Amino acid sequence: MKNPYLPYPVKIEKIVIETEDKNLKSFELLFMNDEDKKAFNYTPGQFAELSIPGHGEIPIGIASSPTEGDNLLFTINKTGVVTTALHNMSEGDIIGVRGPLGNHYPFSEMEGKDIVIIGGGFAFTTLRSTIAYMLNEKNRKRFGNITVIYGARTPGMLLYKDQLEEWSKRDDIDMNVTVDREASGWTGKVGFVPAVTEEVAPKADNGIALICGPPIMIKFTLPVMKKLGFSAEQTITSLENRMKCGIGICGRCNIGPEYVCKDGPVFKMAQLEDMPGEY
Amino acid sequence: MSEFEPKIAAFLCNWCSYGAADLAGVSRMAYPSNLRTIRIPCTGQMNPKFILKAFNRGVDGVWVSG
Amino acid sequence: MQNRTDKIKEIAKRLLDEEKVDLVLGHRKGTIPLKNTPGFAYNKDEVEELLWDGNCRSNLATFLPRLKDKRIAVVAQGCVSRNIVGLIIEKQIPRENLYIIGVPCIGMLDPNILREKVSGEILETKEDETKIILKGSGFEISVEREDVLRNNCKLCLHRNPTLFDELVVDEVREQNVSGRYDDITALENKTSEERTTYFDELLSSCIRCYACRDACPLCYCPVCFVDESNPQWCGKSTDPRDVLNYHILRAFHCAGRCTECGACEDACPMDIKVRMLTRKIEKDIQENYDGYEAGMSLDAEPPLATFKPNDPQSFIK
Amino acid sequence: MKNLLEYVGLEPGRIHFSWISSAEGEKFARVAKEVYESVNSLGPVKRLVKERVEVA
Amino acid sequence: MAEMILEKQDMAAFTAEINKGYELFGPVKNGKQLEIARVNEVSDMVLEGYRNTDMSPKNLFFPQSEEMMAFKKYGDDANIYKDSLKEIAPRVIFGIRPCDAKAFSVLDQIFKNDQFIDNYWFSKREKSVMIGLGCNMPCSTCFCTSVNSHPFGETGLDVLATDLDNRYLLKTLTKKGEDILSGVSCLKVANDDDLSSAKSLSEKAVSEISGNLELKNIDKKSVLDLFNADFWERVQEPCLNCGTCTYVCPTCHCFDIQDEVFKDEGIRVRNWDSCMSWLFTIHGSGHNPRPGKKERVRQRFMHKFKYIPIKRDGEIGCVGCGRCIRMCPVNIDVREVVKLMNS
Repeated sequence: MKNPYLPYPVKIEKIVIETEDKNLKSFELLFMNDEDKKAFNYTPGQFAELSIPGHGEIPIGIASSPTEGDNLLFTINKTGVVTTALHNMSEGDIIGVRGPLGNHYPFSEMEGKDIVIIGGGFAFTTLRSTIAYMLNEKNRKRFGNITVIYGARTPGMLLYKDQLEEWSKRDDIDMNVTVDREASGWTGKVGFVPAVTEEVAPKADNGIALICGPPIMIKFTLPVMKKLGFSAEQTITSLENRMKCGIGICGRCNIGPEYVCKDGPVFKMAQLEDMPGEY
Repeated sequence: MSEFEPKIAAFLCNWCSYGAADLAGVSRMAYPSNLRTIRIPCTGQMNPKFILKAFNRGVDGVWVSG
Repeated sequence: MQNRTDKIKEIAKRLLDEEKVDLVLGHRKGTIPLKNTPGFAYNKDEVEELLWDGNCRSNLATFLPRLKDKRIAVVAQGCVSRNIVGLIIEKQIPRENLYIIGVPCIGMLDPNILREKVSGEILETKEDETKIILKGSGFEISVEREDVLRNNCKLCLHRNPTLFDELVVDEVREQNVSGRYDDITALENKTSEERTTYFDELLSSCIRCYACRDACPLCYCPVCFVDESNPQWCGKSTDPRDVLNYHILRAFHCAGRCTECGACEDACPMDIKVRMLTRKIEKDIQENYDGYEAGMSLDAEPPLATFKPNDPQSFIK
Repeated sequence: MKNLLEYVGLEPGRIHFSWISSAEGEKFARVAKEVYESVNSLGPVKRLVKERVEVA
Repeated sequence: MAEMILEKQDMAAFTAEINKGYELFGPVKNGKQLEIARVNEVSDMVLEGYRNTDMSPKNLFFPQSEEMMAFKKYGDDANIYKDSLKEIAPRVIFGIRPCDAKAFSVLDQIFKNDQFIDNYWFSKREKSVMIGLGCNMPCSTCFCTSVNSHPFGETGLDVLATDLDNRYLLKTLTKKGEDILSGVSCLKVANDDDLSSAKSLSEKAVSEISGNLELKNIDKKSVLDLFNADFWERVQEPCLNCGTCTYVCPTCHCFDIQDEVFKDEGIRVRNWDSCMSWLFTIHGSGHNPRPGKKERVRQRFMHKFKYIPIKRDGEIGCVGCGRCIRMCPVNIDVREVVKLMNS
């Protein structure tokens, strides 16, 4: 029987420094074994545990979309022991990946709906995956209008700049990239995510909103969503908590009876209302 | 088996013994090469946990010098 | 015992009535024999539950740093009062918010010794100044208090509080203890290998629950070194070296501060005699620093926190 | 620290403390040699060293 | 199902017969502590006057520290994790208490879910035959009957033994249990007297269990009602936040995964962890969802009495063994907390 704790070996194919403070790097990972590649069937919103031998494991949202090819993309903020070790690695090094873990965004429920995607800072990773997935030619017609609101502190702190550029040229998606303050050379929107959301978000009638960002952004965006008419059933977010096993056993990440790692990380606001606020 | 060569972790104060080690070096004085020198800002910074960690990691001796 | 209990209640009620304190911290009867629980009394009803007997083994000083912003009356015997002195010197608690109800103590019972006296489960106990009565299904025996005291209480030199605002009874006579460190000296005189074996065995049952640390009033660091992860000083597994590391460093952190309250050993679910480490250090401190004992007065300078030109330095080349 | 480590079974002579001023290069070399000889004479360390975690 | 009699004098012969191909585990002394461990001499087993082991026997299947996998730092397969799961020899575990056996069946449900199975737990579980020993004299801290368990409970056991003074009544409960007893020559078929005295022992034991807890209201109340209740503030006051209760508990199963490196190799180890620890939930960012004692104490009781029942069809995450009551340094009594939760 397969051991759910055992990571697949992967090679770091490419490392991209995403932001000007150099604390965010994207890692493109290549599976070393074909059977692992086949076994790793994921949907946007899920995460994986990355193993840095000798340092430990970290749960990270998958930033690539299965529609983009076989390689996996992870964008990692340098915060603790494991992420620092990972940041010190180079292309060609071997690490482990375990997953896919957790649930994903409810695409079947989202079909035929207008989708609003609201992201802030480096929590944009699984949203990037979601956008890439929905924009894929096979999937695009399943969904209504797509509106994206993505904010960062400064232009230099935006992730996936080339990708954003590319998307903003398309006419089947409404891209709203914003930064907190005026900056030289920035011609896009200026302002905080909640304010921009109020300005550009479509009607709630047939909408579903995916919100992912720092707690402070979520805190101020939720009232805006309510004002716009999005119910708790229509608002979806992704949580994070400290995790170890990632498979609903080790008991670390639970919020009330729910395990963030297995029953989450994607939750509807309606679910969260019945759960203790331990996140 | 090769002859035993001890590993010694030497915690040296930046201002005192580290300077002395430097001086010993430039004066071409011979001293054992088994030291693994760790420069610390001051021996006031020395913490017992450094010593334990050093032993855990397999050093044969520890030398703390101010 | 009863007179101490009554007096504690009386003082507690008065202090709460006069609104001098927000809370009286004492001991309360536990749900099982031979076990008391810290009692947090905010009102008269809760004061009624406070008591003093031979099972007040937890060290109440442990709770004080976390209750810094409250005005507290705390029940303290000799060792606990010395810990309070230590915490005041180390600026963990403000003296002005504390009202110390001093209890001259005649020692706490060792539940392990008591359990060995009988064959079944002890269901009820009664005690007075000299005798303890143990009852269970099919037995009832009486033992001398002196025989069943905890080791640290047998060796105690300071049964009377060193700092207090009020005493509940007259001071008791201090014990005459000889050979306080005989067991430590005996161990010191053994070979390195024998000591290695001794400590390996002593710590082999440690489950790393850290109850010894958490029960100890000296361990108030916001992040304990065993919990630090960046860098990680101490492995988390039950590897004997990591366990030893933890115990060595914890003992070392208590150097010159330990008052021999015995809370660590009382808290240990595996009955490990962790004081074999801390007492060695206290012995060295007493030998090297003119018989210094922690927490005897608010003005004493802790030897390891002050530098004097005549500090012992024979170990330095 | 030295006392305690020796108490738990580390051989004396594995831990050394010294005071050397930055002007005392010669003393440094001498003490370094003493430390080396003391540790060398004791042979490889057995106590405390963690080769591999002993776990189930 | 069969009911058989084993004379105590035949114990050595019995264990010798079932020993073939099995390792025998039972209650033995390790220093002062009584634990379920490998039995070298049958006479070492402490079966008379035995109430329960000091620590829960969960470490038989879930050691406090367990190597999960290993990797090398250099070479062709450098940095690739290899499973270190060890096959254990089949075991017979004799004399385990029904509450602890029940705890194993609770943990069986935890260590697997609809997607994943924990091999480290199940590989050892599957190789073990459990011969339980009913409790003739429950402790004053026992409350198994309040939490779906029983002094002569059968859940999680392959064979239940009842101590009838000079003989054991062995009742097979599973195929595994039947297999191990079939063909053992020193067993006799039990007669009606044996069965009725076993029954009266069981009734007597139940009557001796003093604490009877009600849990109905806990079931009725919502998670948030319980979570936001006022009493947690008082429950947490004396708590030291040590991990004793979680480590002695037979159903506490939270663990931590760590990598440890030595020279040119490394291993991944899992260690017991405790929700009482401040570190347990802290995020990399420094944010801690359970920053205080209150949150952590509440988590432990809520997990056992509310969260597990919700997720596992009403199964309670406590078997009433009373270890945490006996071992808690400050006497936080789970029975008192349950009463508050149920009020």
